[in-house]
Amino acid sequence: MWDQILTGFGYWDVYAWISFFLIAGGMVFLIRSLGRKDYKQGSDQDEIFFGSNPVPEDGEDLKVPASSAYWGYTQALKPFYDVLVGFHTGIATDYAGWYILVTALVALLILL
Amino acid sequence: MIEVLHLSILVTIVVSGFLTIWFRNLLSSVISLAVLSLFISLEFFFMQAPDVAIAEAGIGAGLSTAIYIIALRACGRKQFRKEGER
Amino acid sequence: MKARILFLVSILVVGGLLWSGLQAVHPFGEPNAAPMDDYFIANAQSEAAANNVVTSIVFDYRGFDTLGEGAVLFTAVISVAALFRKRGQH
Amino acid sequence: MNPLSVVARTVCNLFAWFLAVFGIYVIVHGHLTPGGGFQGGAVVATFMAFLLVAHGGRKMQSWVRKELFTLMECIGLTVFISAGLLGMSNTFFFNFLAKAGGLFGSTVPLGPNPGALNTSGTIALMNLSVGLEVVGGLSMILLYMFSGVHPEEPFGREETGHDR
Amino acid sequence: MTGNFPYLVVGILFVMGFIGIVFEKNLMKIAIAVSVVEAATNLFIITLGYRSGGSIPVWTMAGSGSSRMVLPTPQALTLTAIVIGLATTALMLSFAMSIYRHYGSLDVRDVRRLRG
Amino acid sequence: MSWQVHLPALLLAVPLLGAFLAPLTALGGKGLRNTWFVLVSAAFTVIAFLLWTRVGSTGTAIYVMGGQGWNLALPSGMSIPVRILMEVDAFSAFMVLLSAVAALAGALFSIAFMDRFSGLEKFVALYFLMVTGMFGMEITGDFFNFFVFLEISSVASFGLVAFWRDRGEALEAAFKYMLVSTLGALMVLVAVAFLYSKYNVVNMATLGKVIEWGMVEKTALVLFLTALAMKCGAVPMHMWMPDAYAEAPAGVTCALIAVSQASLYGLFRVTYTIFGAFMGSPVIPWVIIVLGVLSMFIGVSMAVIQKEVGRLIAYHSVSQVGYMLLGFGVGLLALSDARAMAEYGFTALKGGIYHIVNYTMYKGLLFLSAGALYYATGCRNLNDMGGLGRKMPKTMVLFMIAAAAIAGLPPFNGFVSKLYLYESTFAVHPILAVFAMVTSVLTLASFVKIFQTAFLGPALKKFENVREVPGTMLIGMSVLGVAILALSLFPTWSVNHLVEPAAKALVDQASYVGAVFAASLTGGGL
Repeated sequence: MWDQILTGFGYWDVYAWISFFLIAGGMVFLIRSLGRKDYKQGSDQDEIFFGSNPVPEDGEDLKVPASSAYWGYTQALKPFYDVLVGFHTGIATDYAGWYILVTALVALLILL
Repeated sequence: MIEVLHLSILVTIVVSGFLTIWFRNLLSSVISLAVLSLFISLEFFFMQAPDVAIAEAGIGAGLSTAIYIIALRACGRKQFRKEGER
Repeated sequence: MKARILFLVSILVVGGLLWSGLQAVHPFGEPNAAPMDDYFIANAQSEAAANNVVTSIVFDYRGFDTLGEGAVLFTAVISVAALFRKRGQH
Repeated sequence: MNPLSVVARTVCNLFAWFLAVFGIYVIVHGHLTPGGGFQGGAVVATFMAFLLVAHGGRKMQSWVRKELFTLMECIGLTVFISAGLLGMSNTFFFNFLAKAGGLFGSTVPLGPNPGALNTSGTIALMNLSVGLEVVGGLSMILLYMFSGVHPEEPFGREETGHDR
Repeated sequence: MTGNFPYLVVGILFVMGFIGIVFEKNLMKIAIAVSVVEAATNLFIITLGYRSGGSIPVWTMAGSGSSRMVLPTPQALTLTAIVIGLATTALMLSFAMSIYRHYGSLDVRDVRRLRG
Repeated sequence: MSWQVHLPALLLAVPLLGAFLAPLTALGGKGLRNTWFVLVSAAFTVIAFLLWTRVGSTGTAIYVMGGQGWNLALPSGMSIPVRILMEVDAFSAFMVLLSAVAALAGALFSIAFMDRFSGLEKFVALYFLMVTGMFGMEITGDFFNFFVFLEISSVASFGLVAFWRDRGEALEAAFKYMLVSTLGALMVLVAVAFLYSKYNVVNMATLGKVIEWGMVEKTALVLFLTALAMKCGAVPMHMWMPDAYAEAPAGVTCALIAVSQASLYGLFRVTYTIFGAFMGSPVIPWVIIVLGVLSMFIGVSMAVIQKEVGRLIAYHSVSQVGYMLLGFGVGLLALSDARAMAEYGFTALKGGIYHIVNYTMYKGLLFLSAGALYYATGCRNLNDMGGLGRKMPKTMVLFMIAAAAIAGLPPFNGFVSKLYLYESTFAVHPILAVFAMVTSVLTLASFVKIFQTAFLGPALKKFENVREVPGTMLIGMSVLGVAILALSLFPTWSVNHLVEPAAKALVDQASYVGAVFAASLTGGGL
């Protein structure tokens, strides 16, 4: 009945999670139903507020481009990412070189 | 006597292999590769493997050299414009 | 530049690995006991009815490898043909 | 590639036909002498390369069609795998023709002997089919790579399906 | 007299091929270096199967009274490896030709639109 | 006995025959070609399923290629097998089933996806050859045969990666992939030759029986380990992977994932079954664990900053392969110690194997939905996308399922295997579990990024004409989507029937070896 998987330390139960999500969803709807009743779709209540400027026609001017996502994260880890991007040179011979390098390292580890 | 011949074939293999990597000119390099294949096929004859020797002589020295030369012909001249790229 | 020196060193290490492995295999011309190959030599004529032991291995004992080999060649041919196919050729 | 001079063309023709005959010999005698489908096929394909070099690609392409080689290749491989599948009463790739009488079904005496052509069961059949496949395949590689040297169309957007 | 000299040749060919693969800049030259490594592999396998004084493993040509043959399996394996090597070489050269059409160059330092 | 003993041979013969006849279907036009594509794909999936059920019911299946009888492994008077053996134990059968499902989904997806391109009969032939190579790697019991199938699958995948030859990037990716892959395959061949020279045998089971620990074996192990780890994309040998996965057509990438899983299979067949007895020293397990941790962390760090959909998802492949390497490495560490094996090793192994099935399903679905986006919009840069959720709701739902599964959100299946891995690796060293969790968080972050920029946001003018993708593509995606949902809702069933037999078979070296030698005692004949 209860599908449980024991891992030796804890257990996984998918139906507990599903019932949790159902209960949580019910609570969300409950809270939502306590909201204001005078909201109407299509009226100026759901107009986009664009810094009191006129809203552009095309969505292109509204959206946040993907390269702006996690800007702070990449900025904070800039030294790390500089090394990492520099490591992916894109030169075909380097790919083979890294392969041979790892072979040499593993060989040294095993033979010594 | 046969040992000397064997040794000289092995030395030729090493030398032609070295020249294959060493030459800057691609055509010389390809010809060296053909020589390498030819001598490897001779070495196969010495090791009593005529089956493999025929295959190496036909495929290594003959066909793949032809393929290399065809490929060199395609890349020798600047004959394609660069604007067509995406 | 540093990476290239690293690569050169690692190539030499891999060469050393291969060299040490080659030292550990049997000396040239004196293979270990070869039960499988002796079986092929002894039985190629009676089982596969072929005089050429190599061909009997290639097409009978390890015939499936040869099918794979033909498939590799076929794959390469089809790939080259796909690479140089004409426009709109179906 | 342009055709060579008349002298060179004649010499090439002469050698090419020797190569073809030798290749077919190697294929057919694969189970008796060193050689077999792959080696013989490679030699016959070298014959194709000779003709290609001597006469130039354009003339060559007017003589033979690539579809012919595709057909050769597919038929060779299909015969090969079918010869394997026919042995399925025992196992896949069982040599069901060996020592069964009939064509290719003779037995061979043990020890060194000159051998006979009608021995070795499916091996001879597979040699022929592999020879067919290798000739077709290698000639296709040569012809297609040759057609890639001077593509007839200027390079551009060759596929039209990348965006709508 | 030859001793282990064939093994030494195999080792040298391997190292030269690796050096060619890693340090050459021309795609065509890299393909040639891969061919050298392939040749070294084939030579290696055949070398493993040699029995000194052995005869050809073909009964038609073996000569009477010869019971010691060289090992036939490495020859069968090498036959497969040679054809596979030809297939990969042809494909690699075709890629190089097509890359030249697109990039106008065979230098690996130019052929690096995919990086990072 | 019944015809079912021939299943291992049929599994390889059917797609091969499909490939050999595929160029001839050009004569019959588009309908014949598509019918052939679907028919053969369905046929090998059915055969894979039958093989899996048979192995589950009757144990390890042996098939002697070309022998007098299918189980006559040892000819009279010989103590070693001389012919090529196919040996399918529970782990192989599990991998075969998985690869078949992924390949079927990719095939169904490709019909409509590739419809606008030329040369499709060649595409079909190459696809079947790749599938054959992957099946062959998974069920073969012979090292040289393994090399041949490795080459088939590699060469076919080079051709498929470069199939859009009008994109220079695709050719570049194919060349790079080909360079490292050919080198790795050659090293595998050298390793096979080393083992052959010492023992005069290339059969896996026999090698597992007779092998000793010496210089030759060490050399062979190093060459096998790095070549196969490279083929499945471990850092720092992973750079071909984002290139090739992102540039290949999406249906192909779905099957390419299964191909890299086949390499992973080979890696663990070698380390567990052949060299398993010598894993008392912790060097090799720790090498695998370190490779796994590096792959997880570097792969996901690179994924976060990518801008192309395909490349982003491909970097996630690197990190997900790292999870599997981690799980298998921990299992290998505990292999020679019965107590550690019971305590955490087997759990890690189960986690690794469960992650293989989860990964193949959801990563295939992710690549397919990225392909659907490309099909509908014609762009692959995330910066150009936006607001597609309203236009392509079904694709969005399928993408959501896959993204939630890969990020390990409960109640989806991705979390179960990760749970196994966290808890077992914690027992080895806590830092491993910490790395695994950080990777999981970053995975979630990058998929939120794709979801937000591609599907959410304001509707864009340039995408006004975008419509939902055709039905066959949706069917191909739904195959994987349904598989993910089933794995999520019935975790106990999947662990008991899919994962545990495979894990037991992988650990049990004696039964893999014994199957060859025991089967022949019962004599030949049918």
